[in-house]
Amino acid sequence: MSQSQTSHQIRTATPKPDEQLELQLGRYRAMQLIRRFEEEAARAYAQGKIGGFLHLYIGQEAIAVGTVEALRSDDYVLTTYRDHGLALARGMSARSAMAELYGKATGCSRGLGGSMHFFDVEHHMLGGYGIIGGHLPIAAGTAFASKYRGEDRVTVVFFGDGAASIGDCHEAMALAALWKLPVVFVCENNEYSMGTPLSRTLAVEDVTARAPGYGMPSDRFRVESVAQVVERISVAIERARRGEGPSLLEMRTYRFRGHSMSDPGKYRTAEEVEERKRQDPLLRLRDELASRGQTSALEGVDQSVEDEVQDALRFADESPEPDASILEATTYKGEFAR
Amino acid sequence: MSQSQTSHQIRTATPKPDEQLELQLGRYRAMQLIRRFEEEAARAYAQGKIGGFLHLYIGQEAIAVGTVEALRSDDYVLTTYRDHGLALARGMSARSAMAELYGKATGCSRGLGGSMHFFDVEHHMLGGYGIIGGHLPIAAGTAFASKYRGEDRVTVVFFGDGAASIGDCHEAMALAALWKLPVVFVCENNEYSMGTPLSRTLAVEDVTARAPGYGMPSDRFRVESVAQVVERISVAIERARRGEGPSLLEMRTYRFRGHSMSDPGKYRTAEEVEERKRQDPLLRLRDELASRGQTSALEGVDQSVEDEVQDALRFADESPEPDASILEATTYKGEFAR
Amino acid sequence: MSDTSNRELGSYDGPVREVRFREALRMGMAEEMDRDEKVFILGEEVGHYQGAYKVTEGLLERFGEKRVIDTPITESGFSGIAIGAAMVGLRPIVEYMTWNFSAVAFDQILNNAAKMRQMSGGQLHVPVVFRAPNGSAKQVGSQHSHAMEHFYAHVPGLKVVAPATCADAKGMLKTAIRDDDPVLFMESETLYNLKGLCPEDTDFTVPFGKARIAREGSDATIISWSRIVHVALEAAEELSKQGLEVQVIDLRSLRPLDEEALVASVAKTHRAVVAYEGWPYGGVGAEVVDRIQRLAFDELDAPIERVTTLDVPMPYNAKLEQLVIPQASRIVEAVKRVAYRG
Amino acid sequence: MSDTSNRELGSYDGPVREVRFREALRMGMAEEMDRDEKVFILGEEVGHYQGAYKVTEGLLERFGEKRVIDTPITESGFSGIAIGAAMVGLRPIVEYMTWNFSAVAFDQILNNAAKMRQMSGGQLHVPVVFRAPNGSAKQVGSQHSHAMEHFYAHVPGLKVVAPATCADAKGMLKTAIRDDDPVLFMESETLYNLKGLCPEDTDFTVPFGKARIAREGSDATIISWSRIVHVALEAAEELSKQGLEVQVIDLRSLRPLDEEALVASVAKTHRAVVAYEGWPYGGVGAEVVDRIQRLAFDELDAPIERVTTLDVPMPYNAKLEQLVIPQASRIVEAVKRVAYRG
Ligand SMILES: Cc1ncc(C[n+]2csc(CCOP(=O)(O)OP(=O)(O)O)c2C)c(N)n1
Ligand SMILES: Cc1ncc(C[n+]2csc(CCOP(=O)(O)OP(=O)(O)O)c2C)c(N)n1
Ligand SMILES: [Mg+2]
Ligand SMILES: [Mg+2]
Repeated sequence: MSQSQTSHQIRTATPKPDEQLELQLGRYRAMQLIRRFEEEAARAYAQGKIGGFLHLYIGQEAIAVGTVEALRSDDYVLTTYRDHGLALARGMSARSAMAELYGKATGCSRGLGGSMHFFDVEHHMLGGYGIIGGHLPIAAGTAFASKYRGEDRVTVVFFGDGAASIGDCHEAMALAALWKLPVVFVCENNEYSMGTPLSRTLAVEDVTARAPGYGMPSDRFRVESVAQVVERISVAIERARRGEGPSLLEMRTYRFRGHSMSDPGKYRTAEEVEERKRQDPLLRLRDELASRGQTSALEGVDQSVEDEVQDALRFADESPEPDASILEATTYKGEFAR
Repeated sequence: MSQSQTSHQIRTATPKPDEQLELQLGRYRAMQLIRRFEEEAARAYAQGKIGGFLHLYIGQEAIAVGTVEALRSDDYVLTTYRDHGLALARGMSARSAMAELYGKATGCSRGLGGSMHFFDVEHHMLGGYGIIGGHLPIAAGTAFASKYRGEDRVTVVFFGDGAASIGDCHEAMALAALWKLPVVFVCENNEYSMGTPLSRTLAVEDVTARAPGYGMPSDRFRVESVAQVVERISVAIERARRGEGPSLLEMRTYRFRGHSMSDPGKYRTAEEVEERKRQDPLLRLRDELASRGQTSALEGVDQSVEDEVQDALRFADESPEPDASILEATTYKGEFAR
Repeated sequence: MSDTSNRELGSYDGPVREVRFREALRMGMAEEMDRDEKVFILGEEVGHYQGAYKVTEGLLERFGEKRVIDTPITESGFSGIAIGAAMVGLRPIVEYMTWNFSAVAFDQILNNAAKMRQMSGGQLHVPVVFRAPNGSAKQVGSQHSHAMEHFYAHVPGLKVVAPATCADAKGMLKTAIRDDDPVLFMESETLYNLKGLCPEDTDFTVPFGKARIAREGSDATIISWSRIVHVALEAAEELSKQGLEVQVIDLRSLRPLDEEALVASVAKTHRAVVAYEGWPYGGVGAEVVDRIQRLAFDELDAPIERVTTLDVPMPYNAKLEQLVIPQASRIVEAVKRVAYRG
Repeated sequence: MSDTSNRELGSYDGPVREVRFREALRMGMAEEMDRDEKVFILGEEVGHYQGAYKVTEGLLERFGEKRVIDTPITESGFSGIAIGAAMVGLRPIVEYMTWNFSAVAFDQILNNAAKMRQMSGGQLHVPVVFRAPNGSAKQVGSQHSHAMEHFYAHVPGLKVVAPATCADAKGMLKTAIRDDDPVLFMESETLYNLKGLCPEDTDFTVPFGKARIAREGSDATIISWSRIVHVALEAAEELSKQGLEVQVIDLRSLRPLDEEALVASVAKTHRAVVAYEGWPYGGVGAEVVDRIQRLAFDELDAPIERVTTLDVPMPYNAKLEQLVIPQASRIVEAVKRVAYRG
């Protein structure tokens, strides 16, 4: 962290070689599940089984997977509408996620939220939000509650590079820093806000340049692997857990797909996208594991992911639609207020 | 300026001794007019002739007077509800200002705006605003217009230390920096936001610590004199005029009165206030001029200020109230839209 | 002349104390804070300064900095913090210095407070109270004089209440704090000094969705809420002198709205005037009109009239301000018109 | 079956071109930009991306970066910039990606755009146009489906319009750009592909405050605006088959509101249904009801009904979404009820 000047420490002791392999295969599986889940979601979207917006996380998986690994299971996470990856990494079942995309009663938000509003309270995944910046104060609020209760739970909240200029981003950081709330702000800088490159949204193309203004430590890096994300974010998480306040991280990444399904992505060259795909953390981890003789283990993982995703699709397809009776019941508790 | 590293330059050549004296007497007069105007306004308020909020600028006069001196007459200025000082410094007549406080038709805003909404388009004083932070984007907008038109007009906008945390402050700065708008952001840091000291509003008690995050140059100083304000702000104004973009200045000052008339100011000790009053730029300039043998000149100035303020009070008292016919006409141009 | 003070306590017959409106609010908050550790207050100047309008006076000393929190000027930020804290089980009370400043937090209220239960498919809920003085004060100008209930009552997921009496101030605020959904609580700067009897029972609460009959009468109905209830009662006195006995309904709960009380009254009087602060276009007043014309169409003997803030931004000038704000005289005229006594 | 396409051009009889709704808007903007250097456009993705919904397609190439400006995601900031620029003489057109996102700019619209003329005692004015798609799209969920006119039409100082046809899209947008006060222009994502005839005359404008009769009929009146006008026409066809001929009024200008058209229609039909997107509590619909009951009380033979978005946050599920949004079938039923044919 640039300010605290502590060296990066890994949260747990370095695992033994075997454990290390297991760990890496587990990371691979978690990323591959997101990747394949979303590829199939894109296909289902094309078939009209999914509607509305569908923002894919493909290319950014290492961030969610690494963050979740670094967190305790009772920590809170919140993110934007680009939320499938975090939800799955956090332990939401592919069934519940896919059923939500299909708008089914068995979906994580009972078919009311859709792609942008994945919620899974059991796994402390506190949403998927559609208004840029609006969820950052909410995350400061869940962190506030942890502090109020004297718990050592941490909140991690993600936002895009495009969100860095909006008022709520500033207010959330200013308040979190002032009150030393246990929250980690993670900017997933994928270089574009819809079709707009950083150069047209930020006077200083470094979001962490804001951190000193709030007296927050910060860290900034290009995402290469899950292991790296775990290592770097753990510093901020542990700092928050110790009650020393918030941090700002900027993780430089790239989305391989368009902003949403309706985006042809004309603002980027094919070369740029290809070049970034060659640096895909998922691909690199796969290559690494393959080169360490794990080809058949990888195949096993791939097959199990495939089964899980196909099962999710079937489940989503066969699930019932929510009944109209759900509408008023999710507007108010008890009697309807009209 | 911390970033541009240019040394402070005075906008005009150093004046000759006589001129220098004239200049200082002029500055004294401008400050004294604000001081006396507001003292009388406070009295009229106590008599029930003025209603609503009345936020006095007493103690901060050097900022408005110095800024106006550094500006061209066609530059735009905007400020908060604490707006009497800037309006008078900018050339609004004491009559028009006092009549506004009295809610009279002859007031600068025809009695509709009151203390918080002084507007004087002739002098390019574009308001007095009541919502914290809300006028900063407006100021970026007037600067935007200057740039759009290819004019070299500058906008200076003032805000309080309490406004530094709000979203619009951030958005205005982010956009002004990105688009290199000719605007100077001046934080009048008077140490308190109503009853709240800086330490309870800012994690970093230095608003200019934000500037690098926007790539803006900044400057920060404790206000001692009009001359100093002229010197320091001129750097930022000329930078904006050259088309090099916005700057952020933090002027450390103090208000001698309560936040508004209803504030007993219990959150500060009498000693603190007394100590600051001894550093009053107005008093210091008076002492300096007196020590340079200007006692009778000062008395002349005082008398002319007195006459002007008394005339303003009389004028305000005798002026007519606005007629109800003004209401719809200031809601829409032409036909009323219901 | 009807005795209105008894009407303020409803069926409550326990011990009472005479207090001012602001104290009634404070009692309500303090009792709930005593009862439930999860309740806390945040807002600008609520602590060390003792509240911009002294509603929270003494609470910092009593409950400490952990539970009475001074915030920077960041309405959107601290509203969001309250919503987030409520989502995971706390019960925040947000004080805005005035409701006007909630405009910068509009998105948080509309998109997070009101939608959380639904977006999460019912997994989460947001037990937060937003409270502040609302409507006109005295000569504070156009940016500081909004009647904000007209924006918020439109939104499903929110509840909006606006008491007029000390008993309701306490009882409804306690209900709001105990409610599991977001409640927007509208006070009035010009009511804070009002004196009235207030139940001392710490379990005294006033349910939402029930209007209060502030005065009996059968010649016409005046429907009102918050400060204007008192103006309506003034108008009713004057009308009584002129031979018209009007029933005054204090709506007090705007969402949920007590349709039954409206219908019952109009079934008796056949004439209605809605009087409140806020601009004429749309809003709560138009909704009241619609409910009456829809649910009691055959009972109406005259068009329903509304007495509202005039359709202009609030002027600073004192006389114009009074002209723009609803006055008893305008209510009297409106009632006479609907009673064809104009 | 009445010919509705002619009704779209009003009295205009110059050259026309068949265009889609989004092109009509683009024509309107481009013509005004040609006419007046002071007109420019700013918003997210309006330039290089060609507009999130392609309304501004080609304008960057035609007018350059100076006049077609991509903004960061800062609705409050760039709304304020537009207001400030308008105050000193420019004529900005702000495109929000959708009206939903104006919620974070609510304060700028309420407190600066709407109040500037008044606060300055008439010295300043704000000729700005805010435009965006409004209301439901398709399965975009509760945070992205607001009908925002119901918040804004309440506010004096603003004008709010919501055209339903290509001719009005162009003509009213040009009127908005030429207007000296802030105009909020409500479009609809689901209308952008609509085809219609559009006047080519670069001085063709459509005045505010005049409703359009979209269909003749004397058995009942349906009042509507924006996308739902087309749903209302569908309902009218169905009703015609069932023997009821309804007049369909396309309000198109919400503030100012054409009371005379409402009264004239109800004087003929004696029955009215207001159909639109937006929640039932308050809003433009309740205002329309109030005007009719107040100004045409004696003409009414039945209570006025409203067909609105149901009173819940918008669900994502497609079937529930359709259930919540006003449909022709619900309008048909409402008309039959007011015509006592239920
Ligand atoms: C307040 C607000 N304005 C506009 C939008 C529309 N919008 C949705 S996503 C998006 C781009 C966001 O980019 P970024 O923050 O970089 O996140 P990414 O999509 O790249 O993950 C925009 C403009 C919105 N959702 N909220
Ligand atoms: C958005 C908003 N919230 C709250 C207020 C109420 N308010 C008016 S002035 C003020 C304090 C501002 O302090 P500061 O910015 O330091 O300016 P100063 O009064 O010291 O000049 C507050 C909280 C407001 N006007 N606007
Ligand atoms: Mg991005
Ligand atoms: Mg201050």
